[in-house]
Amino acid sequence: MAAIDYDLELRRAGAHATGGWRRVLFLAQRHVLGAAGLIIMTVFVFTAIFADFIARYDPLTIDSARALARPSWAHWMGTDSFGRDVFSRIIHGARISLAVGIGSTALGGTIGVIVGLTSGYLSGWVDLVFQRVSDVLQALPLLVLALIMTAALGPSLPNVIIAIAIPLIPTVSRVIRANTLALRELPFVEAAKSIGMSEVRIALRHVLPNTLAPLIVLATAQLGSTILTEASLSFLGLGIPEPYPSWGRMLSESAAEYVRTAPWLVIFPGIAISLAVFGANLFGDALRDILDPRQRG
Amino acid sequence: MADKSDLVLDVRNLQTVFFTNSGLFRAVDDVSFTVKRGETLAIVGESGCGKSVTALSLMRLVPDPPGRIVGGSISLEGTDLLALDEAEMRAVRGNRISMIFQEPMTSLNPVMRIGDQIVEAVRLHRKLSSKEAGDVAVEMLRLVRIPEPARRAREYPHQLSGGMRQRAMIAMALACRPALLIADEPTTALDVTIQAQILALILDLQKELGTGLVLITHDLGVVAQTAQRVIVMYAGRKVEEASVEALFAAPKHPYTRGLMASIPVVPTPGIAAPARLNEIPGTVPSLVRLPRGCAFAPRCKLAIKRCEAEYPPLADWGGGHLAACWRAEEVAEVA
Amino acid sequence: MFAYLVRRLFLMLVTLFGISIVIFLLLRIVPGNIVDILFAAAGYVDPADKANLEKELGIDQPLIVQYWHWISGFVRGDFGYSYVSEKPALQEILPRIPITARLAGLALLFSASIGIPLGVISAVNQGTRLDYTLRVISLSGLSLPSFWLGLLILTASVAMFGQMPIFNPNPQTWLEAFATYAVPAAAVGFRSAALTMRITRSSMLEVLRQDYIRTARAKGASDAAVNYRHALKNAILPVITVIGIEAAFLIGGLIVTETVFNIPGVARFLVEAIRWRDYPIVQNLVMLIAVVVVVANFTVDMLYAVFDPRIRYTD
Amino acid sequence: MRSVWALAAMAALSVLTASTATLAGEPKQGGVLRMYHRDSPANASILEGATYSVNVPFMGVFNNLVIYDQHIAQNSPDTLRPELAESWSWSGDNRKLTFKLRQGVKWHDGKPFTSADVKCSFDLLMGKSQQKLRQNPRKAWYSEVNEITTNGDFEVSFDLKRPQPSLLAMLASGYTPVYPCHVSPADMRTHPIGTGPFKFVEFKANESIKLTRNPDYWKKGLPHLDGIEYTIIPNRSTAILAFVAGKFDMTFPTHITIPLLKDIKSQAPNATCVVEPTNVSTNIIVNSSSAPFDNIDIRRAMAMALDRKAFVDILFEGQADIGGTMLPPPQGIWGMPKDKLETIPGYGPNLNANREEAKKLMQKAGYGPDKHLAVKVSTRNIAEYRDPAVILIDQLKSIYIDGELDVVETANWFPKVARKDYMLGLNLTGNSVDDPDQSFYENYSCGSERNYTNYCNKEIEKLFDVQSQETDIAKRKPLVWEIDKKLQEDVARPIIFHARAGTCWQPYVKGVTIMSNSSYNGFRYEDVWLDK
Repeated sequence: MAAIDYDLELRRAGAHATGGWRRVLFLAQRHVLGAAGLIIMTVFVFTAIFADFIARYDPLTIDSARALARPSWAHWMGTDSFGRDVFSRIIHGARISLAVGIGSTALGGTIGVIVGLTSGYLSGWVDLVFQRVSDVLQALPLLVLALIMTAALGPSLPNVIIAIAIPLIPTVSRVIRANTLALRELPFVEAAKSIGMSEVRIALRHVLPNTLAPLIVLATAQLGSTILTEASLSFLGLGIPEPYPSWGRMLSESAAEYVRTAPWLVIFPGIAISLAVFGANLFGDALRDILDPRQRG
Repeated sequence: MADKSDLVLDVRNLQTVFFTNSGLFRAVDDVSFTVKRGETLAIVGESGCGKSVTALSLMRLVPDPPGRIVGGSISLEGTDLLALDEAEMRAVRGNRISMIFQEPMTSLNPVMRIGDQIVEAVRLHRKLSSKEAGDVAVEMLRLVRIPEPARRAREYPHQLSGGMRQRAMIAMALACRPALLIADEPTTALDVTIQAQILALILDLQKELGTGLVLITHDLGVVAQTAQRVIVMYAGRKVEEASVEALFAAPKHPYTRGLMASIPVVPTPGIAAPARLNEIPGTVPSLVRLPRGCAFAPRCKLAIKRCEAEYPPLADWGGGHLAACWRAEEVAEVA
Repeated sequence: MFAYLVRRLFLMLVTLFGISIVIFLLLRIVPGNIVDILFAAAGYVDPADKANLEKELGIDQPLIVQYWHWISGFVRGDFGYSYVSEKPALQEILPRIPITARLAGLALLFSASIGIPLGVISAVNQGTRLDYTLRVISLSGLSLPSFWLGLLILTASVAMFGQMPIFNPNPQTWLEAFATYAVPAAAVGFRSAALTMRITRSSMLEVLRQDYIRTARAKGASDAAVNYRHALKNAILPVITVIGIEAAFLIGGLIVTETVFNIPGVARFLVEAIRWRDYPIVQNLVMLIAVVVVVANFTVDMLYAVFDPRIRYTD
Repeated sequence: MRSVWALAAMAALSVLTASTATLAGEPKQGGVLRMYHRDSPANASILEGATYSVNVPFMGVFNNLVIYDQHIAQNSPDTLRPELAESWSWSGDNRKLTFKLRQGVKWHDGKPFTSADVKCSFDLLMGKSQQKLRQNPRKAWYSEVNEITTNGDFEVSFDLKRPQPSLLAMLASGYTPVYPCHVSPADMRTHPIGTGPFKFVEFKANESIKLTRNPDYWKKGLPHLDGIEYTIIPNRSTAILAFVAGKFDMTFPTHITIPLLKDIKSQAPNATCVVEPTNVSTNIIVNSSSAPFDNIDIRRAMAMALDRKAFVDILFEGQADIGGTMLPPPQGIWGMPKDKLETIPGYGPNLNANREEAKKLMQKAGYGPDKHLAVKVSTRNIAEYRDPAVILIDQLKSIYIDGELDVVETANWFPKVARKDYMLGLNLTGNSVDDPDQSFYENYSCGSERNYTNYCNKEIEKLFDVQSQETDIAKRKPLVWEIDKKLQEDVARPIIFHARAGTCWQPYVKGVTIMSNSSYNGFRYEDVWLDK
């Protein structure tokens, strides 16, 4: 029998990292991809928050003398046809993407949780109605729904957030409902009921916290796709209006015309979107592995 | 000791560990035992004592990572299983050594017909046409006393009751007439009425086929009914080994004594005693931070200073009755 | 079984009814109608002309009347006339369906034929470098905006071959037909292939932990036999569900891809119709899509029964 | 009756000489011209359309009474040519315009063309006929026409309320085809029947438009092409890629922006590209009926703050024109000369001085560095509208105005403008013919439907009528300049620039001329041919 390096094997299993930083460090090593995702997300959030300090130019200022400048030391990612600094626009664009991503995920998530909890907890006709409504929402293609919603509401940041959030609701509420249904039968809920806790209190104190893990997993998974949906809407001309530097808008049809004469206009925003979504997805995956033991692989 | 050629299984100093994020987990620690042709060896202990890992170690099915067999030898019909490569081991598994699992509900592939699952087991080790193998499968189902075996063979697991499924599992395990059958709590998940039938079936077939049997259970009643010899495991170690009669007559380890405490009378073989294990005060110690001395000492009424300082060696207390306790001789008296 | 089918059918009808209400109302909430657009194109608004036109098209009637008029027609298969082209809506919609259907079918095929094997490979090699590589590729598939990818593909193909795969409505050869659809299908399919791969992987990992896998190993089955004969067959179920759901989501990807590759399918047509407020087209098309989605979901449930002998609908 | 038969005959001759002159080599017969189309027109009826998306593909289906010479880039009264009319003449008091019609012309469905068809068409346009156009955007063109009378099958007269020499210009526009009496306006929307060189085959919305050669075309030997096929590609980058990849013989006319021209030149160096003014002006519509732009000082300040050159530099790399309402020379016939233009506030060369003055005006109105004026700039959700609006907002920053872009969907744009639910709007005005009557009456006369700002100045209106009746071009021009200058000074609808755009075609495409002062009139394509 080959000699076994117990220390090595144990380190690999994470036995040395039982708490605090060492545990975090270990998890980062264990989930290299997730750690990379977290770093990307952190950079992304950091960029969004400190955009004003990071950006080297005002993202909205037009300068005809500098239109369509190639990437250079002065303009790291070149300038667009208005002479606006692409790097600064991407930095500020992080804000919009983050606002849309977090805003619509939070909005859709919150409503989804309320609907899911109510639906799963009350069951009966409330459940039936909610179920049918979410059937309806899910049978409509997400982008079509968002398209009509933005057309109805008009293109602005809050409206885009709402338009993207609505199709999220059934997705979230289904998960929460399923979890609620399962949790309702569990002994601790029965126990709470037997000592006369009110239904609402049980739902909020006992059921909700226990659905948190799948909710977080779902939310991070959705974060990326909301950013992509916003980009698609902007591409189709219905997202955040000019002059705000939304990444999707930067990539929209008119920018795409410059794909060969000024490829930096197309490449950098595309990379920004892909990277942010990629980061969110990597992080979401790792989070799922850590938080959702059933899925742990 | 019996004639060497009579030995089906000879396990020596088996050590299986798990590398976990809370540390090294010695699931099986220096365990040795033998099984003779046609003999039934029972391994008993509370859950988590390492008996199931022992069984999986015999099959070399300990999931790696995190588990690993790190020491000892497992000799099956004279072949050291631990020295085989994976392909050679596959040729042995299901062929010379088979296993029945605890959960008949989940241990059969839900999307394969019963017959096909047995056919697969047969054809992995015997050069038979699928038709011939199909005949063997039906034959095996008949052997395990499943009515209308030909029809049942075409059914899916969910169409069978729990007892039927366990019979099918047994049919599958015995399809290649293995030298050794490991049954890991084969009746735990079944209705009480079915338990006895399944147990009887296993014993019948064992007799018929001359198979060695390792029966893993926590049910001393089952042990009394079926086994010739018993191993008691605690915290990954073998703490006592004896013939069934000797053990029940006079246990030499306080843990065994504790296990028996719930049983009102010492049962005689052949009489069903549906007794369950009694709760022993305290909990099974963490296998990661085992005390230096006897692992049972914290729960033991007979514990003395020495128990905590020094691990008691397995000593022969007469007639092959092994026990690891400093006060083995006093155990029987302390009721 | 029969009772179950009746119940399912009833629920499907309820869902479709709900969709019809939602789409009908949404369209009326959207400000502006076809008449506004026509006048926008003409650069002026004449209130009298506008009122006449609205009357002619029947959009001056009470909502309930309009709804009844539409839905009763839809049920009878009478889709009315497109406001824009003034041709029968059905005649506008039908010829575009096969185009999108082919594109979607090819994308799904692409997604399944690449996503499932890679997912299995990734799962059985869990934790290895190969697994990591495949996961990164699959995640990037979920991260790249499909219109961006399409644009880059188009640009690259013009730059490298001086050619571009632009839609050819009347392909002469089989190869031409394939070329017409393959590239855009790949651009859409990349995302769903990535999704399929992820689901396959996690489903496989889940299945590989099951007791019956251990049983199969205990029989002496090889890794390949365990992975493919035992695990994959069980793991495929959630994958089917996801492919079924993805078929509905595919529409979104198709809209942008049909735009980038200029494919005259229903997806882009739908967006144009929304832009024109062409109610007969939008309403009927959305309903048709909804019917497809609902039927697809139903089919997936039925497929479950085929693939999983445990499931027999008796509810 | 002052006869112009001779003139008409000369003109007819010059058509021949002009076309032979422009077409190098012997035209080859056959081939299908493949073009892409920038969007899907609402329908195929030119009389109901108001965008060249309809004109370009369907002009070839029809003929006019008269038409601008298709091979002289600058449309002018001198380039009018007979078409379905063999000749025309004005009565002595210039109040009756009589056309002698061509005989033996057949509609695509075989029915003969007669004067009744002409009367039908113009009665339809004037709203006098039984059948109605669903939309009639150019009704105002015929406001001075009393009635149309026929004299036999081949003579038709326009009876005017007052002299209007510009009527001929409007009749020569691509927007003024003659429709058949026997086809309903509804059918003309879906399946147009004309007398032109190409027959309509099919129009699949968002997909394609197909025309085929009219073998019985009354001009013998024409058209050269077997047909024209338009593939509709709304996405400009896809369309250009396809052109570069050789999928199309020609781009959609005047669809290539100046920055993209470089791209095409580098990718397809053999392609012929022509840049011409489109006679589409980008302007600002100002809501002067409510605060803050009811204040003339603020209106003036805004007009003075405009850096027109910056717009032109950014959007056109310098290649666009600055002028008043009328397209500036040399391509424009009626535009003000440069020295006159620069006397208008805001057009002067010294931008800083202008802006200083604008700031003073703003301060007078109560705004300053500490008190900015918040303004919404509404515009349509189309790049051609959005992009200048973004620049406008940036420029207004310099005079204490904080602009916010309000992007409006096409469907909501005109209702919004009509409701006066805007402060500033960025707007594009296309002039289908380079003619003062068309431009002034349509955009600035009281009560005109396209006078979005409801600018109404009775004095100027009188001047409109004066210039309109002037038959001598040399005398008419200064009148037009004076009106134009006044309109700019009133900040009625400040003109920012006149756009230019490019058209490209493969080297083997022959006989295409892009008009230099209109983008609505040059698509008959009867003598376009493919040299391959």
